[in-house]
Amino acid sequence: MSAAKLEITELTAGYGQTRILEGISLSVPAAGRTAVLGRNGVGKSTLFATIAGQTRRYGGQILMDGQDLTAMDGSARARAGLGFVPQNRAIFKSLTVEENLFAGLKERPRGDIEEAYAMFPRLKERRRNMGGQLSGGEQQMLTTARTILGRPRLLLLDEPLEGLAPVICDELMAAFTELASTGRMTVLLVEQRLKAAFDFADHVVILERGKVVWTGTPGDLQEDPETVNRLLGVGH
Amino acid sequence: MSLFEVRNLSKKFGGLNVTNDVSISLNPGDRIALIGPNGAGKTTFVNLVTGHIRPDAGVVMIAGQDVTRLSPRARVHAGLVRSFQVTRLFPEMSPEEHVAMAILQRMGKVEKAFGDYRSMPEVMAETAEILGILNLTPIARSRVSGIAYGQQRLLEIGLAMALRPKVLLLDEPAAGVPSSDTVLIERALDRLPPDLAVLMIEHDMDFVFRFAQRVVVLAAGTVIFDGTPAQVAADPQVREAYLGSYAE
Amino acid sequence: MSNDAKTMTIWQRGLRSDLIACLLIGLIAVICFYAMPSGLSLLTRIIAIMLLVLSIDLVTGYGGVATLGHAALFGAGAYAAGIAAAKFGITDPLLMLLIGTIAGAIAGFLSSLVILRGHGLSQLVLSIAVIMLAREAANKFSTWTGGSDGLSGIAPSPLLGMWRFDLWGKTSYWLAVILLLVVFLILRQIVRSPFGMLVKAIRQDPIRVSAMGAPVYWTLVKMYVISGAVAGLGGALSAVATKVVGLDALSFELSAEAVVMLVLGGTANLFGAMIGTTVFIWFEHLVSSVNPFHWLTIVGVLLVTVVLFAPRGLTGIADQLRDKFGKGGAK
Amino acid sequence: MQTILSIGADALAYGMVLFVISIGLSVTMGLMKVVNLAHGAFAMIGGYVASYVTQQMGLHFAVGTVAAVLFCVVLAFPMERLLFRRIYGAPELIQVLMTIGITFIIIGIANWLMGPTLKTIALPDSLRGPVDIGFRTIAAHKIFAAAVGGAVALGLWYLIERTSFGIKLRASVDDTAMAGALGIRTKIVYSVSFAIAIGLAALGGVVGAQLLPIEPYYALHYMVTFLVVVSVGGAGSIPGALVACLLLGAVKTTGSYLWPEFGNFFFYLAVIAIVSVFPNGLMGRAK
Amino acid sequence: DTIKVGVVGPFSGSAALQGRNFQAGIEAWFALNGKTVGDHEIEIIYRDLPAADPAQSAALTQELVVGEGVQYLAGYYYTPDAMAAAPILEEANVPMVVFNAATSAIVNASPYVVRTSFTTWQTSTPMAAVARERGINKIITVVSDYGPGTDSETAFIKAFTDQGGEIVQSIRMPMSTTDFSPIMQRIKDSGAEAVFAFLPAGPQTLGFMQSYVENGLKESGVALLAPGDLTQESDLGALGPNAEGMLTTFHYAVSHDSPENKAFVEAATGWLGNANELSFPAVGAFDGMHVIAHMIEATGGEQDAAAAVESVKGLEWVSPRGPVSINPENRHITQNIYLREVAKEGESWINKEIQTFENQGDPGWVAP
Ligand SMILES: Nc1ncnc2c1ncn2[C@@H]1O[C@H](COP(=O)(O)OP(=O)(O)OP(=O)(O)O)[C@@H](O)[C@H]1O
Ligand SMILES: Nc1ncnc2c1ncn2[C@@H]1O[C@H](COP(=O)(O)OP(=O)(O)OP(=O)(O)O)[C@@H](O)[C@H]1O
Ligand SMILES: [Mg+2]
Ligand SMILES: [Mg+2]
Repeated sequence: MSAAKLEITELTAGYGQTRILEGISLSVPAAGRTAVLGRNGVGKSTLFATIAGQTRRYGGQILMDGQDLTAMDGSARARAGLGFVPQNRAIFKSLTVEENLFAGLKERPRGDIEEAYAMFPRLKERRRNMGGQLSGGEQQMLTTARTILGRPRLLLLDEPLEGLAPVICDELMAAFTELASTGRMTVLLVEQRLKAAFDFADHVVILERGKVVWTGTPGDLQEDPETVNRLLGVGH
Repeated sequence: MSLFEVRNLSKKFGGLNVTNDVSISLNPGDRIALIGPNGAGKTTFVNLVTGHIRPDAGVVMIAGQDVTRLSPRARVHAGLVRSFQVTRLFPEMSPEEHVAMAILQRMGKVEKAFGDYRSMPEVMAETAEILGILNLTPIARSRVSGIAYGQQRLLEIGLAMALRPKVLLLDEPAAGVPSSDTVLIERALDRLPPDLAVLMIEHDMDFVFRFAQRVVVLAAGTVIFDGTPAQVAADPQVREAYLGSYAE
Repeated sequence: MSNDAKTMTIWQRGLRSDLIACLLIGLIAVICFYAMPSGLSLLTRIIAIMLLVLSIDLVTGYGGVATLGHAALFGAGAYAAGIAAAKFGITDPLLMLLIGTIAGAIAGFLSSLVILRGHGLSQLVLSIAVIMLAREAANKFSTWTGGSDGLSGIAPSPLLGMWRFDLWGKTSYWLAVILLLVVFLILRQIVRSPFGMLVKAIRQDPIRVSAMGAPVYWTLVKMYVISGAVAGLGGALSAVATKVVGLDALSFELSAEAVVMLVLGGTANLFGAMIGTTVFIWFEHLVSSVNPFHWLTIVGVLLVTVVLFAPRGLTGIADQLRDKFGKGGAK
Repeated sequence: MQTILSIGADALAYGMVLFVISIGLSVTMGLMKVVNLAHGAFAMIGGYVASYVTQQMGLHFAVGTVAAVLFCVVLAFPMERLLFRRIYGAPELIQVLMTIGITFIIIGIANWLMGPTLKTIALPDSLRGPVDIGFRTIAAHKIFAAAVGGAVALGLWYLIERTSFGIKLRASVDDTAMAGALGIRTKIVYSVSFAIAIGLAALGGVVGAQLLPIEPYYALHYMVTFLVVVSVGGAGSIPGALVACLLLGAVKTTGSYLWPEFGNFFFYLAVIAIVSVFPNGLMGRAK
Repeated sequence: DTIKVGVVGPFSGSAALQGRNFQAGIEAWFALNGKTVGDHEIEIIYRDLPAADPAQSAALTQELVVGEGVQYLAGYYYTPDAMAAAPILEEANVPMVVFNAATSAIVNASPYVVRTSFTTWQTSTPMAAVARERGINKIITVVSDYGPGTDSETAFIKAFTDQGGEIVQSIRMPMSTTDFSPIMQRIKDSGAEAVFAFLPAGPQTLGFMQSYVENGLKESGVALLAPGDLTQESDLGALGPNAEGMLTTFHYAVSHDSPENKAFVEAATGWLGNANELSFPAVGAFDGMHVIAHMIEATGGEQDAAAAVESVKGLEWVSPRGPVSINPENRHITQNIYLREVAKEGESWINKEIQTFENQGDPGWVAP
């Protein structure tokens, strides 16, 4: 199982009658680490949800390793190797932690959930608890672990650090970097903590009002405080 | 006498000691941060204090009044208000309605069966002011279900402000709010009356260190540290259990 | 202050739109009166049921309480008015209506104490238990209620001493129309008021409401009492107009049908309740007089069609059209 | 003593029959979160098929039962595709509207095709006679129903709690979009679960037909009973439904022996008492 | 000219079969007598009232009178429905012929009510004599807990105790009972020699009969006595062998042996299309049409309810059920009540008449 290449062309999408994405094109090479940044409400989550097949798409194409995803429903995309960790975590509240993890296993044997426990020992302690009873941060760990268990070739992470203690954030970002740099996954990340995003990514995309307005490397961006300020609104 | 005092609060879930003999007290004007590893029991502590969960042992006092046996609602009347870690708003209502309702509640008019809040100038003026502080005026009349998550978080703060509490408990108010907008939250917190005591749970350490005069660290249900931000940052135990590379 | 002037117009605008709605309803009532002079009895019945459906809208549409037992409040009003007339000789129709309203409110209070103990499904079941117990009791106390044979011997005296309740049902009809208008105006006020807003908020998230310090349980109890008064009035109207009260007034079937009418029309805007009731009963009447033998199937098809093509009820269609043609705006 | 044992046996038999008929509803309502008021209508269809096969075609009861279940399962797929799929996740009242509509239609069709009279299912001789259970005799078909109930309870519990299909089902219901995003084929999971629920309804209709006779209004007559037992047990919980059926069966049976004139008073009082103490049902799934 | 007759009955809903029988009775009457009386043509206007619902009944009745201009009202399956319509009659100047509703007091609700069916008192009372003749001393009564059930219980207890019998227990069971085992256990424990039961015609009877047999009561010789509602012909196919030998008293059996009945059954089943669906409401409707026709003739087609009702007081004719007449005092039908036994004839089950109680009035009627 190896990382997949993502190519998006002229993607427009939204909810019901409301258009949010206004023609997005971007491409991520296999094993790439791309951070998608932008202010509140610019459509970062909508972009991920659209790639995962959960919004209404009006036009445009999404290719994963050359395979057109748009004709598939969310479940088929996942089976084709897409992994999605949504911003709202989407824990199965009435399933136990362990069952939540089973649900992410795809066709792998049940014993493999030990991988998740190795990543987050905290989850092992709570494994008989209902998902809905977990603390905010534990839920965040669970949703990430659950998706990674399915061994996606392309992983979409929507604010995976939200609510996590700083020490865990470090470990987690290190793990993501490891997954990408060993060529197992391509990772797209949305993150509010710019430092973490810059440390992780080899490429940055900035959205504004549903459009890509800037692309480049983290290095470029850090050297351009004016752009950072204008597009990401840091440091007023 | 402190404004708000928790003594020897304890709670178990099954075999798990989520809150273990915790005592904390707040004076008027305090700005305190409660931090700690995930699952340390911070949210549970708030739930115990606000009465959403019953403690196994311990006492909660507000302004000298023992509220341990009171309903969540009665505690709000005693001056204790909270926000939620995961936003809990009314999806079909607008930000304006949210804030107006909180104001009406504070004024004791929320059960009036006649009239319309929009014809009450004092309510409208205060609503407009609060929404203004939070930059929510442009979307004052949209349905909450369609506004971005960050704005919902701001509205959570707005609701708390409208209730004019004596003690305010904020559970991760900045989670999901981009750094650009944390400023708005800080601005809103700055505008709170100076004699109000605030206890905030937060994992964003930049924010914590800018905000707090005092930091309490909770781990596995127990208070392991209580001191100034500088002391916390220097404490090796806290660094290992919680701060990680941040302390560098 | 200009702010003042602006808010006054908001309030006035609300009242004005209500009055326009009332005029419209009144106009429709006049048209119906001349268009179907023979159907006045049916129209009166529609209005009585409409009051029941409106009252369900208050607790279900606005308050989010799941109930399949609301006919208990309607039946309480009907039996109270009927018993007052048949057993105590209180035959003044307005007095009977008042008695029915009070009885409905009391029944609303009592049943809310039971029903509000549950949530969702269990609430539904509690409400069913309430209606079943009420019916069982009415059947048991047949010396008062006439049991399954129905309570007859209700002879209301002329309205205000002037208008007899005659064969053509004109008196009942106009009485019903006036009651409906009055109830509608009052309810519009209530649902727009802070109290109404609070009830809507409770439906969406009761825990949040209590965290704001507002009462959840007692607010709903109050709404139930108001709702009970409206349903009780409907029941009493039915007793006055038809002069008989049967156990069906206390049935699960009536409760369920009324809920179906509400959902058909659309919840939480009062118009849905009125439109749903009219359409359902009128449709049922139409189909069953064209084909009394297979109308149930056709009504079933209607319900399924509505869910498939207008999932927010008939009033939802209007909203959808408005959305489509982009007059969206606030709300 | 004799009497107590005897009532106990009746209560057990009655409770188990209730269980067999309503357990399918517990699956749709508790697991799939669809308030399916048409459940009884499917039970009735099962009953009609079995009646037709055993009476008109003169085949064995076993054939009739299998035919009934198969017929309903086959019917379930298109119905799920065309109708029920539209109401997954819809507000409960919308589901009520749709499923009552479906019930009306099925009743109309049953009335038209099968006529308004009662239909019976021919039992094999082995199920017909009374069986001596020591202190009294009891109808063989009741014992059979109880046995079927036990088997169904076990099988279903295993399926839902222990197999990966069960986990997938519960995950899909909890959050369909997320389950899809994890690669679960939610549509298929839903269709299959729905078909299982409908198959169980048909089985219940056939097995319970001796107590709840098959006629066109079956679906409406027993709608309330089904709803009540499922909710009292805690929708979606197999052991809960079992306990609720046995408990309510006992209340009803004892009530109608000791104080029949109070009718359903005790039954509904018990319902209120239980639900007040356990607002999620006896063994409801945590929310 | 055309004379309109409004018929209110359950044409859909769980009692739809009874509504169909109303229709079958009417159609049979037309088939045998034509649709005209003199030069007046009769037109029937049906209104569906699926369940007991007095408010709806009043609305439908009013609409029939005012909107459709009917000169006669007929039908009414349930008592409250008839009661709700009765207050309208005088003002509307319309007579009402009740085809079924069986509570004694209905005729008192208006002087314009005539009834061609039966009352529960009328069909239940003779059973007491039957029981006494068979040497039964101790009886337990078991009835459905609603109006007709309690009527039946009171009627039987009165007659049976008057004749020296003893009632050991009286049980009223809820309408919604489905499991009758506990009731049967009660019967067993009571030590009664026989059970007198009343259940409305319909699905419940099946479970009741089955429990009766399965709990060994039939075997142990505890006789089951009931008015004929329990064994209406359309249910007999399902009740089958369980009911064999059971005794019921009733005003009509489809198997009644007379030329009038043969003609009636043939016409009615011809319309129904299925001989198994014919049941007692059809004969109430058939005779109701006879009464209405007579009224039309007597008034010359004029709308005069008083004259119409007056004209049928004391009217005698031979109905498919046997000789009948209208009691001038209470406008209720006087008729034979038959003791019948459930028996198999050829392939089908019938109620076989074995004894006749002639010219029975309504013992439950009390002058207002
Ligand atoms: N379910 C929805 N229905 C309608 N509109 C929505 C929905 N979800 C989001 N939106 C709207 O889409 C826009 C983009 O939202 P999105 O969640 O993609 O932003 P984001 O960039 O992820 O913001 P954040 O940083 O707050 O997560 C916002 O204006 C929001 O109001
Ligand atoms: N109802 C419950 N039943 C069992 N365990 C629970 C329950 N609620 C919370 N817990 C457990 O208690 C622990 C403390 O949870 P709490 O939500 O208080 O943590 P927290 O400190 O707020 O963490 P975070 O920073 O991740 O939000 C967690 O391990 C959680 O799994
Ligand atoms: Mg987002
Ligand atoms: Mg927390």
